[in-house]
Amino acid sequence: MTVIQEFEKHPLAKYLRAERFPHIWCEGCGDGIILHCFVKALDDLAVDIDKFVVVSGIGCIGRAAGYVKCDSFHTTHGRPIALATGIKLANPKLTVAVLSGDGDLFAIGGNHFIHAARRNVDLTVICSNNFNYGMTGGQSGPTTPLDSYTTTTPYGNIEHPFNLVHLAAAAGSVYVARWTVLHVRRLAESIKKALRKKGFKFIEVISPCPEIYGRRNKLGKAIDIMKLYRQISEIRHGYDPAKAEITREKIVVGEFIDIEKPTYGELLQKQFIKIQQKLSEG
Amino acid sequence: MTVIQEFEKHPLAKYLRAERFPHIWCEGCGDGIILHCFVKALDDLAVDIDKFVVVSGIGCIGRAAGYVKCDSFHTTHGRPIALATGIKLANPKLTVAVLSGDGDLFAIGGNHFIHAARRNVDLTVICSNNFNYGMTGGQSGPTTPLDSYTTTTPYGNIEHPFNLVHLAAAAGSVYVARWTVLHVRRLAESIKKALRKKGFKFIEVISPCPEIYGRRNKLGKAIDIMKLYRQISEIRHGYDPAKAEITREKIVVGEFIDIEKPTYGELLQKQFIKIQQKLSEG
Amino acid sequence: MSASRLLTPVVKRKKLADVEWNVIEDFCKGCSFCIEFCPVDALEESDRLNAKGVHPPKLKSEDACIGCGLCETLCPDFAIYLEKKEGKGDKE
Amino acid sequence: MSASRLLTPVVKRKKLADVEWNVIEDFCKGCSFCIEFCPVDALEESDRLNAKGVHPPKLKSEDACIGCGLCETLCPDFAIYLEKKEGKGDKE
Amino acid sequence: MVSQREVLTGKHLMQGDVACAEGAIAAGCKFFAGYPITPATEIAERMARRMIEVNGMFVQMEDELASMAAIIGASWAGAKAMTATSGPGFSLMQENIGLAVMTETPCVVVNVMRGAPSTGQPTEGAQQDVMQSKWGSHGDYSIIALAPASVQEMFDLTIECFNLAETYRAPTFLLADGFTGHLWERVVIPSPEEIKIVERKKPVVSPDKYMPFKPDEDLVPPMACFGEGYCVHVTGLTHDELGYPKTTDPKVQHKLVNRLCEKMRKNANRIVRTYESMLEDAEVAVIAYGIPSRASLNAVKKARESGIKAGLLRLVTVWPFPEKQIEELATRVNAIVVPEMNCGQIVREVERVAKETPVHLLSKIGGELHSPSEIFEAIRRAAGI
Amino acid sequence: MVSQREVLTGKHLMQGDVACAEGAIAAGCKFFAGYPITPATEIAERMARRMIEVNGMFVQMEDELASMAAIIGASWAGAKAMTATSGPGFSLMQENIGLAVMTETPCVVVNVMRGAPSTGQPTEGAQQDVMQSKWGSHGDYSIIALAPASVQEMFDLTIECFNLAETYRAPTFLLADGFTGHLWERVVIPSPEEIKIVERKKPVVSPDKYMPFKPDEDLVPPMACFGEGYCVHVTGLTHDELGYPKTTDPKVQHKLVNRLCEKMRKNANRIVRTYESMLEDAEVAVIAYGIPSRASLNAVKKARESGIKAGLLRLVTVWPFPEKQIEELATRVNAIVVPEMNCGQIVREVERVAKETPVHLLSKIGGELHSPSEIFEAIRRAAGI
Amino acid sequence: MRVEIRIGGFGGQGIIRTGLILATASCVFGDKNAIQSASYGPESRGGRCKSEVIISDEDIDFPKVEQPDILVIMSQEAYVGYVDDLKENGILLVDPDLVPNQRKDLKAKIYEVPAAKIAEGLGKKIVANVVMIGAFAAITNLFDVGQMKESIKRNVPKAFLELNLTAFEKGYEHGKNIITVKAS
Amino acid sequence: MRVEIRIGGFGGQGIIRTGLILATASCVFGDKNAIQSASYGPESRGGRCKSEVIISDEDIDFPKVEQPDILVIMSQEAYVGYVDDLKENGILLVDPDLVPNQRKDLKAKIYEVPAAKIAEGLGKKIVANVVMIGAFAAITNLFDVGQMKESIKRNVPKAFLELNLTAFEKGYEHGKNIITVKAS
Ligand SMILES: Cc1ncc(C[n+]2csc(CCOP(=O)(O)OP(=O)(O)O)c2C)c(N)n1
Ligand SMILES: Cc1ncc(C[n+]2csc(CCOP(=O)(O)OP(=O)(O)O)c2C)c(N)n1
Ligand code: SF4
Ligand code: SF4
Ligand code: SF4
Ligand code: SF4
Ligand code: SF4
Ligand code: SF4
Ligand SMILES: [Mg+2]
Ligand SMILES: [Mg+2]
Repeated sequence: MTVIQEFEKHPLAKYLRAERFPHIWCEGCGDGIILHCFVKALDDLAVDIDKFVVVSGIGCIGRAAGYVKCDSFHTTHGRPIALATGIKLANPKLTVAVLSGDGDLFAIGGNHFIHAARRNVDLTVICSNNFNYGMTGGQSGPTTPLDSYTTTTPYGNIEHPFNLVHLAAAAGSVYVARWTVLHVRRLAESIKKALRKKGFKFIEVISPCPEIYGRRNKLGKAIDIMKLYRQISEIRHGYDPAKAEITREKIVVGEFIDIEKPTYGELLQKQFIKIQQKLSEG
Repeated sequence: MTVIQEFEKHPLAKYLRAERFPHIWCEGCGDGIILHCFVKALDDLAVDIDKFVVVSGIGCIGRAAGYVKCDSFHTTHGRPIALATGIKLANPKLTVAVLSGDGDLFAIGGNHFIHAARRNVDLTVICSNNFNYGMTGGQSGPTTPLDSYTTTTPYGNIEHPFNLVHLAAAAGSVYVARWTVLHVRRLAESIKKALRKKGFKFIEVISPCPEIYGRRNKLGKAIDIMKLYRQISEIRHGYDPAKAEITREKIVVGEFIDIEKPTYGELLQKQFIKIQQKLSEG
Repeated sequence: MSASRLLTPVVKRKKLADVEWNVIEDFCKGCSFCIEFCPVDALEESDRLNAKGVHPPKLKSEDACIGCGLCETLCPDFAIYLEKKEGKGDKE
Repeated sequence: MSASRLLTPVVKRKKLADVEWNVIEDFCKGCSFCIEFCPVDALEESDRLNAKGVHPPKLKSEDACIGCGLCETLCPDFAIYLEKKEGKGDKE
Repeated sequence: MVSQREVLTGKHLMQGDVACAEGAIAAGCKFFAGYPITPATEIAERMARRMIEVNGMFVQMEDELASMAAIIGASWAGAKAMTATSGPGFSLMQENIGLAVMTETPCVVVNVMRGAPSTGQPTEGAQQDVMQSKWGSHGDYSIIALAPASVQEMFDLTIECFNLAETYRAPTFLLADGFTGHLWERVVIPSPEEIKIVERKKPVVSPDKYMPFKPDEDLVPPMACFGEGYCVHVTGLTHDELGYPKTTDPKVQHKLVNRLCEKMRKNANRIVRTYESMLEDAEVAVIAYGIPSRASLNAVKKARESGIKAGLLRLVTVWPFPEKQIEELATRVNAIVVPEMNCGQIVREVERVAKETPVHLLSKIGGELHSPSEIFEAIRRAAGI
Repeated sequence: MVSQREVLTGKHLMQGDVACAEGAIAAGCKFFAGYPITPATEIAERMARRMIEVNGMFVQMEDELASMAAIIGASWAGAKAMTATSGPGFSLMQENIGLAVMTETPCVVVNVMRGAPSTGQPTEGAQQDVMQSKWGSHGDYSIIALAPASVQEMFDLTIECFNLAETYRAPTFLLADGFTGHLWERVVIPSPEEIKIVERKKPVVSPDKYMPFKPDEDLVPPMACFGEGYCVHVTGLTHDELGYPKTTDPKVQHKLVNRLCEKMRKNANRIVRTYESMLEDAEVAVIAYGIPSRASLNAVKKARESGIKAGLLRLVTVWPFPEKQIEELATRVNAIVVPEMNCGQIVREVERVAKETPVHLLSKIGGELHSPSEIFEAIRRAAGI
Repeated sequence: MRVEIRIGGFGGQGIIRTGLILATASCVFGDKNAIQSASYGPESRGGRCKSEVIISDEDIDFPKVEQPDILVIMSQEAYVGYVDDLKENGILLVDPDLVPNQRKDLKAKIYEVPAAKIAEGLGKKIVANVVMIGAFAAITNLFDVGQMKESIKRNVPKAFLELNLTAFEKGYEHGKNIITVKAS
Repeated sequence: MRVEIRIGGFGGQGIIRTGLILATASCVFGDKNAIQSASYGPESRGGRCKSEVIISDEDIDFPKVEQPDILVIMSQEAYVGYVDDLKENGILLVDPDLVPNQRKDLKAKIYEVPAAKIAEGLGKKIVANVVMIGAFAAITNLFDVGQMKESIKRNVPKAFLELNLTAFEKGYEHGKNIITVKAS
């Protein structure tokens, strides 16, 4: 039995392009867990995989699109949300999820994020936040904590990071949550909830990049980072996202926003019916 | 006496490129008032105009950079803040203000806005929010209210607008205020305060575009829009920006955020001193 | 909500500064903000049709303006300015 | 804060499901998440060195695993999976 | 009923931009994403009004990067998709144009060219982005570009753009100019049955056998769209025929990129369209595209009247460049005149293939059109008279 | 003290990207804005470490659009400024490259080219963005581009890029490739006094007489920077010599844009640098630039050994294109071979000016370098042997 | 036969619509070819504004007006800007109230149409352009009046159709009067 | 004289640093020219990794290794991938513990250096590459030992300098032993 044949016995392998495994991610990289929770959510929901699309950008986590066994698009860096918007609006029958990194979604892609959230396009966006650009070898990014070391902050970072959940809420997301990759069950549940809900949903996942960010900031091995998560995470559902901090001492996780607001698609549908009526009358 | 000579007797004419007046803005356009309050603030503060730079993007208000008599840059559409960041960081002795429109700063330029706010670069950003793209003839934009009519929302707008002050706060601005152009004195004071403060400061100015947005949405003439502002504005200093609404019935104005946070320049300076010390030691 | 809540309150009719009120007629585009929002209602449309085809404002009477400066700042077209009257004391 | 607060609490040592625990040894990169976070401490490093040069986990004893599934989901490399044991009733 | 709304059969006085929008709708366009910009805005504005009427989708995006990304997404979701812009926006689209090329995504990009570089002259027409449309994105690639010379052609060629995009799975450009975009002129719209529409080639094998980037004989792979059960992976990375990234194998890159270029070269004779007037015995040839073609025709007639054997080769297709036609023409004429509303772009391509035959550029920028007499003068000079 | 830190005089084994960063610092670069991208990231990383040491400014921006905008701003604030990227980022910079051209902003953009189009082959070197560097932004314009062939030249030519950018007030490109960028090789850095540095030309008139866009004889206007009391207005719109927008007057556009293009043409003989080897009596000429120059030299030597009269023209300057040199060369040789790590870009320019002389492209993509023997074979074939 | 027409005024007078009405009449309701192009700066609404119409029996190869055969002028600024371009002995229609200063030496057939005043008489200054169109129709005889009315119908909002048709009639009348006067 | 060297292994073994140490020794501390280039995929850290060094007395015009004169192999995968490229009768240095399966038919001078084991003996697996460098120096005689040590100094972190120098010595010794054995 080849290792791939062995893998095909994994209950989630049917959602994955088995022939492309093992994946490229490093030992203890959180991206594998995110992918795992994601396909687990698909499995639990028994989604119609033929009508499901995964879009991602460029970055380590960006490779996820190439692992999920459904229609998928690995876009240019920063553009997954804009492209996903096109997919969703052109064919509303498709369920579209975006999996990408903190750099892809919030550095180069920040504008598309806030605008899709504002429009309340029906997308589920999952961000692997590893506090740096893993793929290009560990530069700082918009979530890198102050004073952290990266290859472009060799003396410590002087840029204040975004609070992604606050930004997402301010831009208009109807569902905003944060987990660490240690919270596998809650994360999977959160993804399920997001996939079932209509509108622009955002889940931030704090994810270790032991190989690069962890090493440079002396966080120990992957397992040490996971233990740190265990130690400093605090679940606070419904917390004001403005106050949901990520510091060396505390990571506030939970569901922060869960509201109802008409989606772009719904408002359009209403308008469409009105116009079609008018046209058929006149 | 030519009209330009006459204009030169205007106490603020010395801050303006008189030969380029009268300006291009329509009758009753709020942009003239914003420019007026802006140069009034410069005058009140007696700024060193040789060390003062105005940057703007493309749009009606974008022309402001060409009217102020100081070093000024009329950038490509959407890029004033990125360009201003370069100016300010390359020569910290300059005071840099950005004047631009809702489309320029928040549609195409949205990413630069949130990132400069995050970095807390020392810039004063003033947005003329006229709820549409005036320069190109009145298309919808990221602040266009739901159901409004524009040339690209002929059946009414279905996109939720941004709450700019909320977004600015979430991205990290240290000073966030909103005024209408009717609040000339408060606006001028607000601009003065922002110019004196360090860090990324943001002032949203609700401004009539009677010629295009006003006409298409049957808001009456410019004066009617001004009267509406008088009627529905509510000053609420310190209000939670998340709740500072703009509706047909109410415009919440005031200073919402005024906090202290080390700027990019300050943190850099600290780091610089540390490194220089190390270098001169070893 | 009244204008006085929005704008710096002025003591009605009390002269604030001894100034001369000027209009650059050919800059005026006729929005009438100055006329509408003058706290002492000192302005009205003049008869003159300027180059832009509108009637610029004028003082209702020489004494009407109390020099609050609001119309100057509110004018989107920089068409109004006040000049300190030289050598004259406070009128009050 | 303990793992049990973060993760779905499991009743200590109580068999949750009757499953077979499997590891795809050559997928394992040796992060040891499974070993560390197993709520009943059922796993340990095996002696075998796999293709990646690491020691994949193994069950400490055949009976150790209570089938909670946590290690399966936590494994970043899809190296672990549980299989329902066919035809067998609940062991309890 | 639907077709009536989709095709406004009849005689109209229409603005160029509007005719373009109507052409798109007639071609079956069901998705438009855009961002306003003079002088292309009217296309978006028309689409905003019309798409909903024909059960299509209009969305105004936050910028041109997003617009281009959105139409790529829409195209993979199965819709014929278009965006429209002018120079500054076209520059911003370049990265994703490369993505469309690499992922072989059929889509139409309209560039209503205005005075440039940079913000330039927003309200003046120009032809300054012709080379950019071939070379603007990084890397080697090929696209198709057509240049309309009338409002009627804003309609006709937009349809042709869609047909070519769908046939060859490539971003296809309508290189219009601000003058034509804002021009009002008569447009005659045929009935729906008379309009030739091409739909994209679909896979004929079952999903498990389908290789999304394996080409047929014509070098174009059949295209399965999202939601059709083919489980396609699409990436801008260098990929094999299955669509999977293979970024360090030179052979994979070689095969893929050469095919992307060859696709147009091999099919050039089917893609390229030119019009010839009075070229049979011509000694001086004018080679023109877009709006200067009109004054050129007039000038050529004038030249004939004054006894100069002049003729006109009008390029409807600018890219792929009609090399063969011009190479052949160059061997027959004594001189070539190329009027362009730029500082000399297509003239370089003409020079390249015309070899020894003297080529005279007649450059014009700033917003004015070439007048027939200017072109006539150039013909006269070229004829050595 | 400062100069020691700014110029690392001595012999080093250095990576190409690092040498580029050190060249920039030696040239007086005081501002770097960038965004990471393989294979150019190491330039940013070096700058992050080094700028603060030399009292310069490093900032990592949110993307490449912002990076390009920031260096334009920094340049107007008085700093020598640079950014570095690869293809995808270069595409994103195009709009603001146009702005730099239009506003005549001296600045240096390094493109460490990788396999393309689109995301392509991030870790493989290529020369696929050569035409893009001339045509990537909308409109007619001209820039300067140099192609290094060694790590030493990554250092030397970066300095030259700065000098040219400051002399001609134009964005200037270092067109490096991923192979050279990641190559480690010996670099000898001279002492500061031996490095020729050019500073931008300043106005010699008082602020009230100064016209920021009125050129001197050399077509380059003196540049007053922000904060110097000259009260300059800068716009990407078509502008007069005072810098004020004049967007509907064809004459203003004509004068401005033609000067922007002419600036490089007129000064070409001072800008263009080529190296010739064994060309005096050559019958076959190899024309190469960048890294293939090295194998070409080897191949030409081999050819000579085997009795073929071959020679090498190496283009250090790619843009402005060394037309005169090549035109002249073409009249002397029987055939030209152009090895490029793309599908054929500069070869088109060579064809254009070489007229009847046969030109043979030797294309190579995917990441491998041309081997000397491949080029030798091409020479042999071209020589008809 | 190719006729080149230029209409000049300022933004807000309906200059471009005027051009469109003429062009529609000839090429949609008539069987001539027609073209309308307009020019305006990016910077202003309310500035100088120009519409050019070419009407021709043949294909219109060159789509720009080089020397208008007919010039319609509705502002002083437009007068100054365009009057020199008029073909020798071309037709000039001008609103004398809007163009107080006219040149004496002009070689042209000049027709003064107080369109603005007539329109004000109808209660809506804004229809001055249609008054001018009426006069144009009467003076030039280039159009079939029925086609012209169809064109107006297509180009103005329904609510204002009556008003516009009246304006057209008034202008037409005025035009007829002038030629009669001139002819006599 | 031009010598082409390829070093192959997997990420994390210090393959690239090995190349850099060789190149630095020759071109910074020696007076030869040298070039180092490496190749790695975008996707993996820990995958196959290759460093190529060219050392020459003359200018190095062609900067790529076409057929290595010397091959240093530190993993089975690299062995399989590169062994065929070795010039006939070239030198192969190989860690036999990391490359359990070697071909029998190879036409090369093969030197087995158990670098990993020697390094483990020193307490740090990570210095296996420097052990290999030591052996390399002894076997090839391409470098001056003093220059080599200077190069190591420049290329390793200060804290580990001693360890690395010891590793070098151990490797050098081992190398000398092999050649003596081979020679005898
Ligand atoms: C336009 C462009 N700029 C830069 C890059 C290089 N790049 C690839 S991935 C990446 C950052 C990825 O960071 P993130 O999104 O956080 O993903 P991670 O690798 O950390 O999972 C960058 C800068 C690119 N591919 N395209
Ligand atoms: C890249 C690019 N896209 C589009 C445009 C066209 N454009 C110019 S101004 C503008 C919108 C301006 O809106 P806003 O910033 O709100 O300013 P306003 O005119 O309303 O004051 C647009 C879309 C452009 N100049 N460049
Ligand atoms: S570099 Fe970091 S984020 Fe990327 S795969 Fe490795 S551990 Fe994960
Ligand atoms: S279009 Fe609107 S925003 Fe622009 S100048 Fe006129 S009124 Fe002001
Ligand atoms: S506010 Fe200014 S523009 Fe408006 S009416 Fe008064 S003077 Fe005229
Ligand atoms: S300054 Fe103006 S607003 Fe104030 S009182 Fe005088 S006229 Fe009125
Ligand atoms: S969690 Fe997976 S990869 Fe990690 S040690 Fe366990 S089996 Fe191996
Ligand atoms: S399933 Fe895994 S985590 Fe759960 S008890 Fe068994 S071994 Fe432990
Ligand atoms: Mg990341
Ligand atoms: Mg606006």
